[in-house]
Formats: sequence, C-alpha cells, structure tokens
Amino acid sequence: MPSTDVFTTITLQHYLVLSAALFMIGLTGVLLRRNVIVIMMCIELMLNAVNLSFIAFSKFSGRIDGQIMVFFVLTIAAAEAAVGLALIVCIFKRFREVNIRFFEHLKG
Amino acid sequence: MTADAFIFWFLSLITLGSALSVMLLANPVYSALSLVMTMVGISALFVTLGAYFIAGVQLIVYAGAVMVLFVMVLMLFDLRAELQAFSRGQISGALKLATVGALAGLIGGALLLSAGNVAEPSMAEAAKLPPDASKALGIVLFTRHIFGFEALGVLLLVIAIGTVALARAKGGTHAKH
Amino acid sequence: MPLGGVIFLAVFIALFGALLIVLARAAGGGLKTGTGVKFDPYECGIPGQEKRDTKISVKFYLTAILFILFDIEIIFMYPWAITFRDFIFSGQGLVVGIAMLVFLLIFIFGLFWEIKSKALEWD
Amino acid sequence: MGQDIFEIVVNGLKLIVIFLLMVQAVPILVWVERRGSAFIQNRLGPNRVGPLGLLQLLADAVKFLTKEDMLPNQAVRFLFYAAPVTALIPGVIAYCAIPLGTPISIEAFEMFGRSWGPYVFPMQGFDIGVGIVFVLGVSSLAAYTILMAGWGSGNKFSLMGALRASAQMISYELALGLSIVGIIMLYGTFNLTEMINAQQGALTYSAFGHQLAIPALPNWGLFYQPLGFILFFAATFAEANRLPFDLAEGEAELVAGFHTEYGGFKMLMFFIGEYAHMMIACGLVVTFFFGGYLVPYMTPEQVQSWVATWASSPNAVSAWTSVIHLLSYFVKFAFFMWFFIWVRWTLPRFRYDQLMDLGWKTMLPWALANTILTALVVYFAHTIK
Repeated sequence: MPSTDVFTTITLQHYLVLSAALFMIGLTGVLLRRNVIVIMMCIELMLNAVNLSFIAFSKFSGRIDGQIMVFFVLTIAAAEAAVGLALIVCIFKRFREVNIRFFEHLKG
Repeated sequence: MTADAFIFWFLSLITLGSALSVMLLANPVYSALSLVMTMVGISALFVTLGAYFIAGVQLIVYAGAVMVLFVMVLMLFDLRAELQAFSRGQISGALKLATVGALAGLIGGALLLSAGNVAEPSMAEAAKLPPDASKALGIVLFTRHIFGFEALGVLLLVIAIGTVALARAKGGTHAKH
Repeated sequence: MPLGGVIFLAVFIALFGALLIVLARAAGGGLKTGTGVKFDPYECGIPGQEKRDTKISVKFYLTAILFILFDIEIIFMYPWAITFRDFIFSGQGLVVGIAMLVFLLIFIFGLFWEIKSKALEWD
Repeated sequence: MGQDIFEIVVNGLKLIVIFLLMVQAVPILVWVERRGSAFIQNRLGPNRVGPLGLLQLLADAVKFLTKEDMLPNQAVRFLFYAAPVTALIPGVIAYCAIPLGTPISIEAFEMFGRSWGPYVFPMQGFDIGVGIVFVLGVSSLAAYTILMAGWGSGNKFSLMGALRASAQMISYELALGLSIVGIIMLYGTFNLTEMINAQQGALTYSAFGHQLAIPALPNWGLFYQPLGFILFFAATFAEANRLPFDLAEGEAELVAGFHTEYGGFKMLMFFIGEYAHMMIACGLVVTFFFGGYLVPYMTPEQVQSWVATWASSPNAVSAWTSVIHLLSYFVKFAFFMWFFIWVRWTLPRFRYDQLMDLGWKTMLPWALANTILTALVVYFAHTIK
C-alpha cells in the first residue's frame, strides 16, 4: 500500500487507533483527577472507547454479535453509573466531599 | 471514498478534542458537557460503521439518560471550578503517566503487529452485514443471547432496588458533621 | 405579491438579521449599561433573598436514576418489537414471547416495588 | 449523502429550507396562539397592528430584536449563551427525519454540457433507517438545554425550574418510549416511511386466518393502537412542556422557570425550541397514527395516476403528487398543532406530585398493559387459524 492511503482509505486500524486513544485519555483521567464524579465520567469514556472497537470489529468481520455486546456493555455501564452516583451522593450528603483521597478514610 | 475519509477524520477530531477536554477542564460541569459531546461524536462514528440502531441507543441511553444524571448530580452539588483538579505528587503523577504511556505502547505495538492479519479481509466481510442491521440484531439477540438478555433484566431490577435503598440510607457508623 | 407574502418575507429578514446581531453580541459579551441591582438574580423585584446553595430535594436525582434503569428496559423491547412478527412466522414466537414475558414481569415487579416503597412519592 | 454535486447541493438546500420553514412557522403559531386563546376566552387578542393583528408578528420580531442583551452577574457566561442555541438544534435535526411527502423523482437531463442522471429526492431532511430511534435519541438531548439554562443563569428559581422540567421530561420519556412499542410491533420497522406505507388503503383487520375490511375507514394506526395513541399524545404534551404539564414555568410558584433570566433574542430561541418540540410531536403523531402524508382513501399510486391525467411531463407528475401529499400532511399536522393550543387554553395546570404520579403510576402501567395486550393479540392472531 502506498503511504498516502492512510488518509484516504479508512480501515479497521483507524477505528482501533481512535478507540485506543480515547481509552488512554479516559485512563489518564481516572489516574490523575481528584473529583470522584469526574473519575466516573472517565470510566464511562473508557467503556465508550471499548464500544467503538466492538462496533468496528463487528463491521469489518461481518458479524452482528459485536453490536449485541455493545448493547450489553451499555446496559452495564448505565447500571454502574447509577450505583456509583448513588454511593457518591450518599457520601456527599454526609461529608460534603467529592475528593477521591477522602474516600480512603471511609473504613469500618 | 474521500467523503468517508473526510467524515471519519472530522468526527475523530471532534471526539478526541472533547474527550481531552473531559480530562483537562477544571470545572466538572464543563467536563460532563464535553463528555456528552464525545458521546454524540461516538454515536456519529457508529453511524459511519452502519450500526444505526446502536447509534440511536447510544444517544438515548448515554447522552439522554446517563449523562443527564451526571449533570443533574453536579448541579445538585453546585460544584464550581475546583481549586485543584488534579492529584498532587510529582513522583506518583510521573508514575501514573508512565503507566499510561506503557499501556499505550503495548496497544500500539499490538495494532502494528496485527496490521497484516486483520486489515485484508475487511472490505469483503463488511459487505456481509445488511445495510440496516436492526432486524438482524433483534434476531441474534433473541436466539443466541437470550440468557444474557434475561440476566440483564434481573440485574436492572437489583440495581433499581439497591439504588433506592442507598439513596434513602440513614444512620451508619459515622456521626453527622 | 399578496400581503401574506410580504409579511412572510419581512419576518424572515427580521429574524435572520436578529440572529446575526445576537451572534455578534454574544461574541462581544453582554452589554453592561445601568448599575447595581439590575444584574442581580431576578426575584420579582425584591432585593435578592435567596443564596445560591439552597438545598434541593434528592428526589430529582432518584427520579433520574430510576429513569435510566427503566429506559434501558424499554430500549430492550425495541429489537424485540421489530422482530416479534418474524419470529412468529418462523415458528419461534412462543419461545421469544415467553422470554419477553419474563422480562416484562421483572419490569413490572420493579415498577411495583418502586411504587410500593414510596420512592416515587412527591409531597 | 449524494452521488454527485447536484444531489449534494439539493440535499443541503433541503435541510436549510426545512430549518427556515420551522423558524418561519413560529411567529405564525404565536399569532394563532394569541388569536386562538382570545377566541377561546371570548376576548379580542392582538387586533391593532395590521389587518387581524397580522403585523403583530413583525412588531414582536422587532421587539425581540431590539431588547438589550444582558448577562446577569452570577451567570456562567458560556452556559448562559450556549443554552438558547442548543435549544434549537436538537429540535430542528429531529424534525428533519420526519417524511413530509412522497419522493420527487427527476428524470435525467442535460446541463452545463454533461448529463445528470435520474434522481429521487425524498421529501424529508434525511432518510435515516431507524427513524423513530433517531428522533427519540436526538430529542432526548433537550434536557441539557434546560439544565444548562437553569444552572447557567445563576438564579435559584431558574435552577429549580430546570430540575423540575428535566425530571418531568425524563419521566414522560418512559411513557413515550413504551407507548410506541405496540406500533413498532405492528409495522415491524423503525423506518417512518415504511410505517406510512403500511397505512395505505382501507382499514383491514387480518386475524385468525380471516380478513375483516371496513372500507369506510382508512387503514390508520389509530384504529390498531387507540390506547397507544392516547398515551403517546399525552406524553408529548409533557415532553414539549406545554400546559397542562408546564410545571417548569409555573408562574405562581417559580418566577418563570428555567428561562427567568432570559430576554430578547435568547428568549425567542427558547420559544422556537418549544414550538419545534410541538412540531416534532405533531409530526410523529400524524406519522404513527394518522397515515402520515397519505391522502385518506387513496394510495400514492392512485393519486399519481390521477395527476397523470392532467399533468404534462413525468417530472411534473411526480412533483404534483408530492405537493398533494405535502398538503395532506400539512392539514393533519395543522389540526394537531391547533389541538395543542386548544388544550393549553382549556385545561388547568397539574400539581407537581400529581404530574409525577400520572407519569409513573398511571401512564407507565397503561403503556405496559398496551404492550402486553398488543403482543398477545399479534401472537394469537397469527397462530390460531
């Protein structure tokens, strides 16, 4: 393949690289941010990145199962967000705190 | 072909830009709104991949429900820009970034090594998928994946009961401040 | 040109001009003419009484959580609804119908539980 | 979107025309609303400016235009300006997916020294395969507008109005989404055009191996899903934040809801957004339950063959057929728009707990019952001979 095709022909690799980049951004956010809500949002971003690669694989391998897996991931992500935010709201209501460092002290 | 390429590059620019601003913006409300933008962008990418139904579901569930919950909680807490959005500690920060870099390297390497194996059959295989896959999706979901479907129903029920219990939890081991 | 056409065109031009002007203004930011209380939060004319950090009922957020969960269950019904007749014609209607019935019973149980536990009461 | 430059340009123009038509409809609807409310309440309404007060539209536009554009002290600048713009966009995009008439086909012709192939342009902004899922998804983005406006204007009443409005919208989205499961099951498609095509001809129930035709009635979804229609239409009132569900504004309790701090053109954009939601609601109701653009008792082929008796060229036949269907759509659409206004000036407002009870404890169970009933009927009608 000549090198200019990288920009004009979109292959599976393009979607996978994009998905990996989104996943990395999400991971960096999870590791570096302090606000626990933002950390949860970054986890959602990582799940979305995985969904993108599922759909790309589904398209380029001609099988529909990837889309169904995305459907399931979507459900689990939403459930996770619901429980996580319920916990965060619970803690915030009592301690007025969303810093992830503070959550280390919640023991016993 | 060039139109497809243009749409892909445009959408990936939007998605990556808004994903970066999710991570970088100090105000969590702006982060959440950027994440909405990212999800709309990913939904558009699903459309370019022919997954119309999943794109709609992505809009309804992620952009229309999950992120509304996030934005609503942030507005309930009324969190403005934080003084310090990122965690302290230069050594730990450098370690974390190095971890991310290592993982990025691993994935990039894996993609490069597998490039020859995956890319070849793509176009022929892609033609197999019907242009509007909603019906095919339903048929596969309700034959091959029917137990996963029922299990998710139970999971959603458990979560619905659990979150209500959590949201009204009173008492506990810590005294009120 | 009839009267309706003239009005149509005039309103059209006015709206479009207005759109441009607002965009220009938004770029320059809000005008700051007048002083003092004019830019305070509006509370029907009295001086501002309320602080920003008023307590807001947690009910709103509980509603949003329940909405997510039920919304996903409804989304799961869409692929079923679109294929149900195909399943009937191919003879699998009973299996798929019963599968959906179980799912719907779980849904109904959840809804009934939320109503019973007064999670949806607003007073 | 298109194969060649002509098709791309026409498709782009179509989007612009639909956007302009939506924006244009708003002043007219405001006029109808004011005159209609006056008529219902035995008043006069605007009647000074121009004949029948028609120039009031122009006066309103000038007024909206010349108001001061102010930014309250405690407002968050970006959100305060972004919210009105985002109020417009989802509404317009969602409306573009609703089909307005039969496709226009243009035969091959010569222009600029080359031949341009035969084209078929659907009479809608864009034809997306999963129409209804797309419309629901895009219009569910409207909740952000409300939250952005409420939080961004730095006013406690705005925030409370925004939270109320968004909680109301998401609650009724459930009933809205569930009430159309029956319709999707009957037509077996998400595509709005295919749904409309399934409603051609006279009403024919086919069940248990028999067919029962009722030639006096058209084959509309209304006669298959009466309960679904009632639930869907009621839920759209709540989605559009219209009376009797306009708890977001609730002048008696909150000052004016989430747009308390807004004035001038920004306010007008919220207005257009609200009317856009009404238009989407009416478009969907017509599409699902009233045969969309179909002319009652006539299939598009019959209309086309009637047009062919007097129109000259094939292009003209196609265009006139499309225009007739467009008019048919518009008559139904206008009736439901009028219905929105009629209800607004007839019914009182709910209390907030009544509103939530209605959404969660009445409409959602009924929509579930409708789904189960439809599934049972569809199953037994196709299996028992």
